Amino acid sequence: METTTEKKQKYGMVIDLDKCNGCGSCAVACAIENNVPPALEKMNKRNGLTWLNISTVSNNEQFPKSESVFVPMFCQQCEKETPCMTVCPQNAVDVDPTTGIVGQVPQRCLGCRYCMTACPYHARYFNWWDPEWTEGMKQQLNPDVAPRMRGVVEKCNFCHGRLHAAKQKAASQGNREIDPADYIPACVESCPNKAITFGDLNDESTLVAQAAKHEHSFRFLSRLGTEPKVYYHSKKQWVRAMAEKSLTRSHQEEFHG
Amino acid sequence: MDKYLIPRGVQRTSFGKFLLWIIPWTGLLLLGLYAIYLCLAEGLFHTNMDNRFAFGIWIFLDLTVIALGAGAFFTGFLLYILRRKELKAVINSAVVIGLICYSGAVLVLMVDVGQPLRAWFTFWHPNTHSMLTEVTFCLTCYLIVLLIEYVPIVLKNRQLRQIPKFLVFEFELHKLMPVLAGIGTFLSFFHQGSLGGLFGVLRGRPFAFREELGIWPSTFFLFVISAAAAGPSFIMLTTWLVEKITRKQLVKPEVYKFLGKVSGVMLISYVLLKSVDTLIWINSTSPGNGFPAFEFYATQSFGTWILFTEIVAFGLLPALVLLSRRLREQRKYLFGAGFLVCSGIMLNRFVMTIQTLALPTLPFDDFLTYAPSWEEVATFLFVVAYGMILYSVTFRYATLFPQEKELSQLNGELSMQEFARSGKRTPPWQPKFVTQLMDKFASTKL
Amino acid sequence: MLPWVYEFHWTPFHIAFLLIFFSVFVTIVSTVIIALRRTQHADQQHNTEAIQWHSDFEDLPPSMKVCRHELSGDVKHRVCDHEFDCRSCKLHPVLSGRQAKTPLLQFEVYGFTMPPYRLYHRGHTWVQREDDGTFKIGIDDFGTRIIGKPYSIELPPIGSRLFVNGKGMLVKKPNTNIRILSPIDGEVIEHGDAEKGWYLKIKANNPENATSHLLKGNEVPNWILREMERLQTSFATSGVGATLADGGELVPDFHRHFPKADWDSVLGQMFLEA
Amino acid sequence: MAKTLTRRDILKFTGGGILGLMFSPLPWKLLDDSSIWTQNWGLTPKLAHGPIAEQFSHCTLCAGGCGIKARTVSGMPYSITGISGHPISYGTVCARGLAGHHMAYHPLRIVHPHMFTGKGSDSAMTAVSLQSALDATAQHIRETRGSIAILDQQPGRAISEIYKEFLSTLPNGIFLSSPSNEDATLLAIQAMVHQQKSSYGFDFENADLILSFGAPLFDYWGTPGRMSALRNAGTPKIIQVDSRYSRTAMQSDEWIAIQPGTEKYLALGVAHLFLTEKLIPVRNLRSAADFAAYGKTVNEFIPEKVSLLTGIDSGRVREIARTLASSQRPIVVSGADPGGGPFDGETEKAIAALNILLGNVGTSGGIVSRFDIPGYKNSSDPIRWSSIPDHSIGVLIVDGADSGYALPWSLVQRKLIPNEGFIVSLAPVLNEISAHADYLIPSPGHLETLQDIPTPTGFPAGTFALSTPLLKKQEGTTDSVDVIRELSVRLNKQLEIPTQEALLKQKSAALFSQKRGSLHIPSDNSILPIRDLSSADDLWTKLTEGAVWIDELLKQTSVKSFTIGLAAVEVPNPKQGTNELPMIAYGWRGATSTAQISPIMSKVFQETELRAVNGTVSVNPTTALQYGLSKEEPADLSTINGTMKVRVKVDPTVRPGVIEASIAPLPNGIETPKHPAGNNILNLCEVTNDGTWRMTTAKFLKV
Repeated sequence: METTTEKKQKYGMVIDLDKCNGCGSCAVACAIENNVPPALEKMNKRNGLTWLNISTVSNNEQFPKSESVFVPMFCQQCEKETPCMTVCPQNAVDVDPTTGIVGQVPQRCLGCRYCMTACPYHARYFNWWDPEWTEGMKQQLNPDVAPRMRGVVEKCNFCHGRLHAAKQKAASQGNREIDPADYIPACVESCPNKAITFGDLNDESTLVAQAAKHEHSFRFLSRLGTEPKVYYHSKKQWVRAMAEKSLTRSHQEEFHG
Repeated sequence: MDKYLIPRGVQRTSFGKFLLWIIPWTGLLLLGLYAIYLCLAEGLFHTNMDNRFAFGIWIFLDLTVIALGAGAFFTGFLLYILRRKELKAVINSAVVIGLICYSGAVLVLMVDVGQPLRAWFTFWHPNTHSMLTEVTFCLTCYLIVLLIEYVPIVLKNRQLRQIPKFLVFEFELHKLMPVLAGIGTFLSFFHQGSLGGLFGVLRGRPFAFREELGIWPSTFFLFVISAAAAGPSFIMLTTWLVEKITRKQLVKPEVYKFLGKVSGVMLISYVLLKSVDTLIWINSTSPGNGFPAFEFYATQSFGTWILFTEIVAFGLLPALVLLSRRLREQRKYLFGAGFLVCSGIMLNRFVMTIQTLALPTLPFDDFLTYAPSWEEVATFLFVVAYGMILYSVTFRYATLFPQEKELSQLNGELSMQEFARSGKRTPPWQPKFVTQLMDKFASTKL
Repeated sequence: MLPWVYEFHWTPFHIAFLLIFFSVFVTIVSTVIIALRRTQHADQQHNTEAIQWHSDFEDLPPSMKVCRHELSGDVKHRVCDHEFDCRSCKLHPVLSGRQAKTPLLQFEVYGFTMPPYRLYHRGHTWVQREDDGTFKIGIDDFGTRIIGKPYSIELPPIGSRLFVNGKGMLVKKPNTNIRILSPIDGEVIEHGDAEKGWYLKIKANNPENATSHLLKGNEVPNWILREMERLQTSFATSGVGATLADGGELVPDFHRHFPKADWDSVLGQMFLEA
Repeated sequence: MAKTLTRRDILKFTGGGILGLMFSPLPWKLLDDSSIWTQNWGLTPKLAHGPIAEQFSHCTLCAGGCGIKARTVSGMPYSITGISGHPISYGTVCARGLAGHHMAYHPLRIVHPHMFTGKGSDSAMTAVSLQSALDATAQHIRETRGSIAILDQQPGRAISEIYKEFLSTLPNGIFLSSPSNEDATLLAIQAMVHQQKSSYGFDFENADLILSFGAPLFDYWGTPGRMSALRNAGTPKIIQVDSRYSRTAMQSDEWIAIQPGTEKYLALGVAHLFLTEKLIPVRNLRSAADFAAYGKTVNEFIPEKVSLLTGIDSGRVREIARTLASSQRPIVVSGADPGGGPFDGETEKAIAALNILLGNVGTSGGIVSRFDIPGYKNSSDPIRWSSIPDHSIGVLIVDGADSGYALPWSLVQRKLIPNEGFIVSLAPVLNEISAHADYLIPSPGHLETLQDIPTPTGFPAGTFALSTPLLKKQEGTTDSVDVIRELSVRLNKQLEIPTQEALLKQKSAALFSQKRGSLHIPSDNSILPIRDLSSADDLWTKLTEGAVWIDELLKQTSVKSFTIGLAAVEVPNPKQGTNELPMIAYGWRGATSTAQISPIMSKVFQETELRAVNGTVSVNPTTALQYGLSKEEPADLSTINGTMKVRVKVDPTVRPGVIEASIAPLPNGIETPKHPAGNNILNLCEVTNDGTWRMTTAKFLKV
């Protein structure tokens, strides 16, 4: 029996886009941590299975003024009127009141994909295929995270497995609160450039809370009023402008290695 | 050979011909069955849907057929609740079409979801805030209602009615029909609405999101009314189609006109509300979410023309036609308008599903395109084939159009009177004894 | 939904929602159950036949439901709404009262033998009151002719009860069976047979009011006339039009004369069977 | 009395039956079970149970030498992360390293010797015994009169010395390594300075400006963790001269877009300004033996001319020169993209020379000399492929390690004796080399055997660590050192070749005897001076537990005398035909090499488009327009080496009129793994005589 913390946390992230060089460590670490299977041959950016998807966004200037940034996009953990939660017909999506984390219950998911159409961030992924690993790799799956079956929806849950472990550790030491150092999502941990700050937004003392308030921090589609808990940060003016823009007709899904 | 299953007093084509008609549909049915097998056994990667286009042709067509199937509840409502007797002529047909549309839609949904075996979880721990929960509940209940309404039609089959109990049950059930009609209306109102709400509540999809009236977004009501408008038109069209195929008169002209009128009335009110809704959306809702509405139409494929077509060409135009008595009288206008109405409903459901998903939400999103895979198409064709077969069989062995018998005899009598008027003797086809009678008939004054 | 389901909290919403939908469900189920119970009940009350006739009558086109008083010319136009059972009809006595004297019925009507001392039922049966107060019933001339030969008749066993417009006899033809409606209520006390002719002797439930619903007097010719029209129409509609080029007299057996006709459908219509 | 069964009875019966069934528990039980079945779906794997533990080791997937911490469940690693406070990798691991534990179970993993018949795509492989494989190899070595070469993908390891030793016993044994680009500057400087030939490193930590000529500093260059740390610290300032908007260009403080292949002109131009505008102290130059010649060489490169050649505004060129001169401790780094291959000798000299002019060689905050671990010969002794005569190699043994750098097969091929070249691969997986090999003698894979981690290129101080196996060595695999021993026995050479462990034990003992430097202990992130260790065995145990030895920075003495040795540089006038475009190859260290990557890397190549898969070329929208290319449909790209179907990406950050070709592994579907048949865009690249393939003229053919 895990002890649930009295104090209400509100876990969030701030991603410094200026620091991201698109190395992909976060995506790989995420997949390994959460037992997300490797791609099959026909998979691509649109039907693939990565909780943490990364797009390249260009400023549409002429060479050599042309620049671009990498925008990691994953569940933004909407706080208010969480679009995916309200639409799920059988409560397979729940928002943990003590942590503010939007969770997915794959064992209850019917696979109707209504939540996917509801999510403006396209941060939910459907298991179009049965997951596949080589026999050896099956032995190397993370024992803390149950692999999902075909036909259900999954998404980022701020590495729930790690939170669970941290809670157990705290409980075993007789603490009510978990030690923040014990709960760091895989992507945050793996980022070589320390581009991602993670922590409790409710706690003013945390780096993340301060970074979120920074004038150069912003959120995507904040005007929808869903209060996402993932912030982005860039001192580049054009990047912030891009985020403010409602729709761009730029067909720049391009990138450079 | 199946002569004794066919109702007395109506003409049906030979069994051989009937088979010829059924076989191709059966072929289609089997193809669809194979596609369904692939999707269920191997997974939904057989479709061309993906994480960005999570709903595809299936949901779009489900919404469409359910809207078209609305004829069942609306006719029932008019006949049993508002006591519009003239609709007795088509109620059976309406029920069968409703049954086909709904059962088909549910079947496709079962293929569409990733884990059909968990479908019943919705009844176990429902999320009452979800429009889909409402839809699931209503669809299930209403499907049962339709099945019950279908039973009498079957029980009145010439052979089954020989079993007294069946006929009695039919009779008792018939007496209770208003209850079922009432329930049906209630359920339909909710699920047609909720299907609209399905997209209206999508805060994350500013193209579809609408203001709330009470606890429902405006699309809830728009869907109900549009369905009520499309239903009668669809019945009108199908009946007409059956008449054309079987080369028989099945219902009296008044029925058509009445259906047309009903459709017209509902449609005009829909067009008005839809226009108001659209204006509110363009001027307040969409900009409120930071999306200038016309940016949605800036993409090459879906320009503002789609909005115009939906509201004017497929809305206002047919509405006016159906409302004018003079035009209603002429079949080509009546059915033309009916066709436009159904196309309108189809377009509306298309815009709601496919266009909503095709449009980008994030600033760096692309406009997406999607084309269904053959498995998706075949699965839907399965429903079409199944509908065709069920309808044909029911039409052949049960009485879908009570007026048919009377009308065919009416034609007989007409020919008789014509003969009486033309003072001719023995028309080539007339038995002698009748001519004798005719003389006497002419002479004796009672 | 249920308390033991992981993380479920009741809200007024749930209660309202579930209340509505489960009551809907209950209504649907109970409707069906009621219907079934009533069926059971009707079965025990032995009025299944009445209901069967009711539904048959429902399906008859209006042209076949003409009121007897239209036949007699008492009213211009009227469609029967009492399933051909005038005994329960409010209007019947009134109109009969208005009737002048019934002109004597001649023995032969348009070539059919219709003895005036018999009463006729719409289902082409006749009823004859015997001296001992019982009633004899049989198929009328028109009926016999359209039934034609060969045929056999299955009569209800002695002692069995008949109901007006219920099943009287069953005519068996090579390729169709026709049920003949019983003209009166009562108990079967005697059988006819092939030699004596196919008749039944009935002990009526209440002899006084046993026959008031049957056709008589000048209703008969008009009825026969219309029946001819109907026959005529049913020929026309059962696709034997052009082939019937014959002459001669009123034939004893239509059936042999117009073999191509869809007799199943013709007989069905003539004997008021859907 | 016997009652006959009527249709009615049957209907009744079935109806009642169904109704009855509904009230029995059966259907509901079935419903429940079916849903439970969907919840433990048979096709999802069962998770391992057992004690969770942490183990430390080092990554061998490239020469970066990152420390790794593995979480294990009953001994089996299931996740890899960095070691915080690690002196080399600063707690980070690259995407590829994170998935390192998968490599042993890669779909293309081979654990038994195989023989290949037929070449390229239609090659068939048959399992053979280790003996027969070794015999066949020895046989060929004899037949080709010992004209054997060993291609060491990670030179500088203990095994490298064994290779050299073995080769030295053969008449014409050649030691090869895949051309790394990181050490280019250091090699050039080593060649220039007159004094002791110790190896050099970059003292970035104390520098205040780095001028990088295309060095992918922030894309897994040298020791990735260290570079990230620098990036996060924000100092030194970084100016990236790059022909493409590389990850480094993106992250640097200033990106100077330069016409590909003209780097040397900029270097010379800057030098020219140094001299003419007296931007640097004269004594720096006096010390150059060939000062006059050098002066003459740079003389002609006035900013305007440079601007013309490089496409950089002349003002900007001046700016660069001044910034360099005015900063306290600048470093100029060359070394091109891992996919693009090395610069030509002239360019490397021209760039390296700037350091000498700036007088930062042998000064802290500049290019510093470091202590070489005993028993490790100067790790980076230059092997220029150009120095090896063509068609001279009879037998080529390719080491199983992974350089992380591209190596065009055509470059290898031209060195082989035509039609006789006999190739043995020691790779643990089917990789691109094995597509050309005659025999595959798989060595234990990553984290399956004990390996040494020598000091990484460019690191300012000496380091030493071990990669201790986290997975058990698979049956049928053979350590490379054992292969060499077996061969030497078969060729009756008198060589004492120890086992891998014994070999490394020697090294650690030698290191212990030095009594210098200190250990970083990963378990508690502490520093332990070697002096405090009791014995060599003590050191060994610590090292096998994942500790890393690091030397302190040496006291530097500024280098005074050197020879630049840069003769006159002539500027070839561009000979570009119609529709011909310069194509530059690019990749990223690790994935660019011939080795395999974990299937999970699909998250980088396939499911996100972070990195372009092989066969992808990027062009500027204007170029795309000009040649009627669109990102939807593929195009045919043709060079002198042939034609290939490529997918086009339209990218505004690409220089107009230039083609960027991605060198990366082909996406390797886990359900149908493809043996890479060398179908690689790298093979389109044109290899010059001095063993580089930075520039290829290519043209699009209409599809």
